[in-house]
Amino acid sequence: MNSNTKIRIIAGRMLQAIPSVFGIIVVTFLLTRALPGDPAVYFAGPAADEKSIQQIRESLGLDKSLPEQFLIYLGDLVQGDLGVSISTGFPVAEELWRRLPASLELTLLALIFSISVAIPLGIAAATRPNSWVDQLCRLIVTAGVSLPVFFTGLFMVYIFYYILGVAPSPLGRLDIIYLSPPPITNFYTIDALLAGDFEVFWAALAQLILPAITLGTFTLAPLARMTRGAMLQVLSSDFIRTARASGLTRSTVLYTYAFRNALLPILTTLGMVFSFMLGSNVLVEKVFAWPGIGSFAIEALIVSDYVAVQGFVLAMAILYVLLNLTIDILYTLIDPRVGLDG
Amino acid sequence: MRRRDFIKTMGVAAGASALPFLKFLPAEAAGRGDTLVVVTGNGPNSMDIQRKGTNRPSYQIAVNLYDRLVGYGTKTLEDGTMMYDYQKLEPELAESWEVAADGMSIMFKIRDGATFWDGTPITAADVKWSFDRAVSLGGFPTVQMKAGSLEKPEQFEAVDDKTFVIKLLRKSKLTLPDLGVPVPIIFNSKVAKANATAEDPWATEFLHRTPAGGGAYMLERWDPGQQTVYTRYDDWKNGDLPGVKRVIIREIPSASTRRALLERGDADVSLDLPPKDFAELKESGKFTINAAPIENSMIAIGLNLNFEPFKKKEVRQALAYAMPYDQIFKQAAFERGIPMWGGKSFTPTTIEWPQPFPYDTDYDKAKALLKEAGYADGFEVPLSFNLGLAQWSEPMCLLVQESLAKIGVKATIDKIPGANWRTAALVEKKLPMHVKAFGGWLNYPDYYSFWVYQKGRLFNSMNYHNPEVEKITDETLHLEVDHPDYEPNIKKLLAIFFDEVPLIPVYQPFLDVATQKSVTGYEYYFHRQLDCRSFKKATA
Amino acid sequence: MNEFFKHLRYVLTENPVTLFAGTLFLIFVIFALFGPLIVPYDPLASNASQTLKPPSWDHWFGTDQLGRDVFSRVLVATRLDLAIAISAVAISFVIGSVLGSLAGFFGGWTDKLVGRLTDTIMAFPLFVLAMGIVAAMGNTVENIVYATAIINLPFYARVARTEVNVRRNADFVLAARLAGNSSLRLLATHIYPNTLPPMMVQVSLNMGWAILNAAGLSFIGLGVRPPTAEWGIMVAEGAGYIVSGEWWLALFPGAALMLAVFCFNLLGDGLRDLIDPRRRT
Amino acid sequence: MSVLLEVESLKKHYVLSGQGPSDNPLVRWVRQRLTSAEDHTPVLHAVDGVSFEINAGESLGLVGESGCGKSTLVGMLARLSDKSEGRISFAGRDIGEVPSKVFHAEPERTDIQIVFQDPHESLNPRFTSFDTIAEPLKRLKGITDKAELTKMVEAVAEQVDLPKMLLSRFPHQLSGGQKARVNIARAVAVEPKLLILDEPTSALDVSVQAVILKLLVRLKNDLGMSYLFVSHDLNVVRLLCDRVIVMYLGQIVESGPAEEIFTRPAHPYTKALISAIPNAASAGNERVRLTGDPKSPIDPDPNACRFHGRCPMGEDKCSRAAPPQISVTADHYAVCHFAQPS
Amino acid sequence: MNERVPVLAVDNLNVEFRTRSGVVKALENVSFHVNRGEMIGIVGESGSGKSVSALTAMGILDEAGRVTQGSINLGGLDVLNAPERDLQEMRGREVSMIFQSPRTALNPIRTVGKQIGDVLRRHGSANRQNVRAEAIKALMSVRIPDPERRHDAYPFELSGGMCQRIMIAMALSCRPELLIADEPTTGLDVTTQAAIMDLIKELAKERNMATVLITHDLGMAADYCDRIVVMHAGHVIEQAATAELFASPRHPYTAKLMKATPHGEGSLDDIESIAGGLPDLRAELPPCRFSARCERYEAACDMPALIADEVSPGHLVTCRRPL
Repeated sequence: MNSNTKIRIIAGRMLQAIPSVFGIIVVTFLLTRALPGDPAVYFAGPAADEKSIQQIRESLGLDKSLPEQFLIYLGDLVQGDLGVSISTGFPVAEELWRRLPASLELTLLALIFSISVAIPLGIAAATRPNSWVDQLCRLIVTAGVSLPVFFTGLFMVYIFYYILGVAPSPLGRLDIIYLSPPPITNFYTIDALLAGDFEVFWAALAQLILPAITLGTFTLAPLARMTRGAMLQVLSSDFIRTARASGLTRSTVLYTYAFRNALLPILTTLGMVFSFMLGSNVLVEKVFAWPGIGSFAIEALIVSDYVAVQGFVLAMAILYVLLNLTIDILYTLIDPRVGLDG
Repeated sequence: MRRRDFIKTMGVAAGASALPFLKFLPAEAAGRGDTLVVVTGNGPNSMDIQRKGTNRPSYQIAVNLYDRLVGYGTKTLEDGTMMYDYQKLEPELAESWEVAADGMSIMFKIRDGATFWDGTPITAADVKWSFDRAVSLGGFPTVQMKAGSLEKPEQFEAVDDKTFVIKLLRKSKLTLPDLGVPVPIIFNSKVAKANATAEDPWATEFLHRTPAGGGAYMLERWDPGQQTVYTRYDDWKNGDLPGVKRVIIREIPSASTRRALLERGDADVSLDLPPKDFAELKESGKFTINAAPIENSMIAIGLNLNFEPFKKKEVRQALAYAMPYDQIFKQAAFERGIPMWGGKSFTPTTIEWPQPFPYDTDYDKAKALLKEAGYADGFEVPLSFNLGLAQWSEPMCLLVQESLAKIGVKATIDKIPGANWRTAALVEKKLPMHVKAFGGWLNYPDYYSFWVYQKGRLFNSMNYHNPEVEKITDETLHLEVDHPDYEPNIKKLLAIFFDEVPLIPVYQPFLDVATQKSVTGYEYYFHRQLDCRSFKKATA
Repeated sequence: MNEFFKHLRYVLTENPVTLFAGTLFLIFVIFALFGPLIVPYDPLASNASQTLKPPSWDHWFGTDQLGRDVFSRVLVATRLDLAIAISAVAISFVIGSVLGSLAGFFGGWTDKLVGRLTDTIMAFPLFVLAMGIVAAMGNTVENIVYATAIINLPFYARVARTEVNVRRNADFVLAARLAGNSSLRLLATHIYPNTLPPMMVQVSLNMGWAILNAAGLSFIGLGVRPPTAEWGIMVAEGAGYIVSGEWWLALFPGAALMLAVFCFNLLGDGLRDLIDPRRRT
Repeated sequence: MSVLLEVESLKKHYVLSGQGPSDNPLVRWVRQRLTSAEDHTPVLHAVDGVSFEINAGESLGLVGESGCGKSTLVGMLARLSDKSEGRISFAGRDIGEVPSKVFHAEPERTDIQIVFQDPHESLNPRFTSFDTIAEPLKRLKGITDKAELTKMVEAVAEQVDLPKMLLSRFPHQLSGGQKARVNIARAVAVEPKLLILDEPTSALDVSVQAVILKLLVRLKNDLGMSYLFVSHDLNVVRLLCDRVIVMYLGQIVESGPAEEIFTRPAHPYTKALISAIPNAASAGNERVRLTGDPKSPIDPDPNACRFHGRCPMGEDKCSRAAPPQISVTADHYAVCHFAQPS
Repeated sequence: MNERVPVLAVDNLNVEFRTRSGVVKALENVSFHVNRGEMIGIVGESGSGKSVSALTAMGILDEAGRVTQGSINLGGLDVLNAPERDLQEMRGREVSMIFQSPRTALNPIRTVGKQIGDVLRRHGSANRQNVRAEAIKALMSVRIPDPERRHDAYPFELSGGMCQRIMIAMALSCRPELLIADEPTTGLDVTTQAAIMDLIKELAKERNMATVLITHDLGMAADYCDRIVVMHAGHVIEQAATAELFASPRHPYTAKLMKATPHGEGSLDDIESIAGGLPDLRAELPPCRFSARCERYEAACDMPALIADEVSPGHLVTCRRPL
């Protein structure tokens, strides 16, 4: 298959996302309009009267019909204008841009944690199916997915910070005494490394550990299960028998042959896991005072700040689309068959 | 500022020797003498109090980063808590002021040598621009200015650089005190104008992000939703130089984390804790709990007169007799307040406000009243509370629910998310029975009545309407306290409130602030925000 | 059928974990059915003299800030939590599997439409979507059920679509078509029943997830209304008391929540073994 | 002899949407602009102009390698899928015009039945043998009376030598031979006029093959059916069929009486097929061997022999002109440039 | 290696599988051998134990399977007792195996050239520099046109026949002494099937390699093999040179199998099926596992210690009442 075909496939996938994104915009728009609470009242402040509220309602365009409002919203979107958040007073795009790195840094670290625990567990379980190792893995990961993240988070804070004092205070991305490193990627750990400031790096990492573990524990199960299942299936397939019959070493059979093939379904799961994490992020960020977009969304939702909620969901959708695109690209890199049977 | 620079500024106290410990002992941060670490549930959403949609925590920006013409004095309560004294106005930017002989204008003398952060002197023109802005922007600042009868730009005149005159529309006891609230702050008008545009003549976009003033503190950084950091403005002339060089205000959504941070010594000041935590922290004796009863404020149950049974006074009184006051006070409020029940008589003897209403838990009386009103079998009613205040209002509602069941009234509990609360309770006024926690800034019963008992007012969530109340309130609102009509009027009002009980008060809450023992100088203000200027911190 | 039970016994004995989960599930069902009858205290009655008591003989799980017995509340909450999970899963199962089956069977625009719908739902972080739905419609038990059902819908639709699609042109389906079945009858009597086993696994796994979801909503204040006993809300309320040392308020409902989810997840695994023995040999 | 089924210029073309994942017009439009993909939509010619007939009581063999269009053809004849072009007339009625979706309500549904290749896959795992055999009786004959149904099912079971006790069993409780009988019973229960046998014995062990074949012959005589016997096992075809047609890449390349085809094949492909039959008797004989793989059925060149390239006797003209249909004897023709009338 | 020493000698092999529903006695007293340059066919219905014998000989039996008795000698190596390391060395180098459905027997996401290269490098016959050239050489040896291009192709891009050639190239790349072909043409078209079998035969002859062809098709075995081993239900019931076996089958099962296989001329009446099915290998079994299906059965057949008789030189029959 030539690269042209792959580009075509990728372009196709991107385009296919357009109707979904549009669907998301519509659903979000309607959902957010259904939120109780009148933003005009919020905007008008504590001592406003009916007249000033009406004034503000007009200035926000809230007196127009829903279809009109939707068209205006779409028009703004096309210009990259997500509107101004009612609760923070900042343009939503700016707000998201500021908070996104925090969420991503946390989510990615959680993902790394999850992957580096779940995949070896899954492989270990698959190479000895039904052994005690397998059963133990199953118990561990099932327990992990059964823990409500907010519960895990709270107790981890209680134990590791409050009782044992080994974890830093759950104060967000960086402890009070440190100032954030010069922003390049806005991932504090990476920025600190780029600046060569190891103290800040360790401090930022230390803040990340508890929330990342909390978040990652929850997604161990789907990953480990998928790894185990995929490995079992691949290990029982004909070509593994061929590889063994050709005298290839155990490690070649296990990694070059079995694992690479098992990676395909794992990769697909990874997309789902990531989406899961973005959802759970909301709760974890709340527990750990993490200044990410999840906590921003909760705040916005609670105060009916629908401009912000819309923006948030849209950002999420785009993130999701990008993620799936990345996975598609990785998939085409690993699997030469992509596109023929798709 | 980079971290290293910051370490330098820490000076000799911590010293370079502290450096190796930093990564292991973040707890030390709170131990340093010149930095105050405050943890709070909610942070500012704007640097400009006069902007539309500015939230309550943003008031602290106005308090700490900006000056007003006048400030309030300080008094000390019995338990040692310091509190502003609304009867004593003190000079802030205005060195002195004079009320004209006819009482229809006030002339302020601007302090000599007062400068903005950028070093330019503060002039009367700045004051005029700032006041013009406050009355022109509309919304909250304008309404608040109006409360002090400050309504249009023509009232303000910059006579010369150092002289500023306010012309009054009417004589009002509220005018001068209204200059001390967080709204009429003085902006650096040159900077502001330089950043104004044709569509935005008052530079709202600029001032929203960038404070431009000359207050005791300057903004070091603001990460919305995370933290606000102040540094002292060392050339501040409008009062005693603050005792703390640097203030870090961190936003921690979880109340128990805020408590933990205080207990672990990582925070100096912890705000917004549930009453139970304050009760326990006080009990432990390890921390200072500054508790001031919130002025002009009551935790109460509001009864909406649009709801059929509540149209009858007897029903309202019956409910007032069926409230489990003591239980609420102990189990929901953890006694962090002053009881507002069990008053002696339906005829008020003082004009003290708030004061206990003449009700107590008495189910027999309640049942009798219900019977009289024709509701012997009770009725069903939703009981709503603001989810944002669930920590104490949820148990309170549960107790009320249980208690009302004893007189046959079946209450169903309805949680309403924070923002919807305003709409449902205050704008649409559609909640039949709800928890009310209003407090007026200016500490007068007539001011309370104006907002809560007058028809059509935002905070009259009870839809209460009584022509007599309207009349008396309007008459009294601008009367001086020593006016001969004042006391009788207020007593008349209170008698009506007692008898009609559209609002059943339970207790007057405390504003609790927990600090480390080493921190002193906390002062309560009606705006309930920290005024960091008075803090002092003992060096470890 | 006899063979099925033999197989069931085999799966249970071979796999003690599944046996354990099954027993646990039975216990939860008993609590859900009879909980209100067997609890020692009224789960809603406050008692001013017994507030915040640590676990003791009188109060096994201690009491809460209003003096209510935590044990009774945890026990009674089983019914509500299971009811939310079961009804949410039932709704999403029925609607999702029907939509998915139609999409998988007819393909074309039906498939596209259903595909778009599921894609749109999936593109939201699901928990956030549930939050939005509950916030918009109001926090009642029914709305929590609907929200949970909606976010689970895509999983069923996708599984059903795939399962129907692989069988759509199976020989036995073609044979049934030759026997004079119309398309819809084909789907209803021949294809759909054969997709049920894999769907049941999904059901069991989703039950746990539905419980977690409802609890998460409660945690951020969008859950069921007080004073109803519900695990998530109890954890949320108890969360504020952990630091002050009243750990039992959050721990016991949290543990119950965890056990229930754990049990459903293990059952899902066991069910998978039962249905598809190849997966675990 | 009367003609039962007549097929004329039957075609089935599948329009492929390119190798991309979507046939969304928008996607296609943008893809064409983004990449240098050609604007041509490839068409797969699965069955490309096939004409033949089956007489009443005749059994016709259909031979060809996998992918030659046998299954597609069978699907169309049995009205399980729709044709692209051409005519299928059954007992004088053009049944090709009736969409396959609604064909279940036509009277001819009863008359055309199939026995599928894999006896296991073609049984619903949740149906007992009784259910499977009873279903066509219920649906097509409208028999609802339980007693009558039981009687009829048992009669059919007896006809195919299926012991009565097996009627209550599920497929996984039956042996291969038994499952084959259930399948045959289901197909013949409604006494069809045309029975299509799609490799009915290829999944069976050789030890049961003979008895099933004999059963089929007996049923044909008892019920007066016509057979279309699709198979790649030429030895079996030779045993069972009166006439044989040979397909290659969607077209018929040779057609004639079975004995003639096997003893005097005219098309080089048929020759290769016959000489490829492994046989103790033929060991050491001169063999016609093919090299390479068949061409792609996607957009075949209309002006070339499709066998060209693999054909041992291919010449230049084969790549320039489509081969003519040449009659070898009266009812035997081959489509080849080199075929000779005998 | 000595011509007379068999390349593979399986002796008295018993293999069991432990399954959920009991122990399956998959092989019992299985003995056969292959000499250098010889091609033998192992023939039997599905479930007769053909593949299990081959996999056991390679030492790659499933974990559920267990050898309870017997020995396997592969070019001097005691397969059942050798350490895994030696077995790995042996596989692909001294003995190779090809399987049915070649497309799934190749790693779908690795180019075929790399897969051949893996084997070449594993057994030291190639290094990083020359691996590509060596792999292409291997492809050329199985008459694959355009080997340069095919080297970089993935299995899904090739036809089944081509994949089987690749498999053969891979199996023969290290010039093994023995090739085991397990139903190598199942699922391929007849014409391709013939071409593949011709290729195997030709290469075997060219390299003087021993070959074991496992098939259910008696006709194919007859066509290509020098000697045929007939299996039924885990037993070797008869083995003989092809011509002799077809001329005078001695075991009733062999005879029935021949009778059941359609072959060119003749009518349907000439073929007969075999009554009954394979016995349940989990159950207690009589010494002769064919007895239940056998028309010649009598009480003596149930006497234990059924052993193979050499009825004529090289013709072994395991039956108390041979034809």
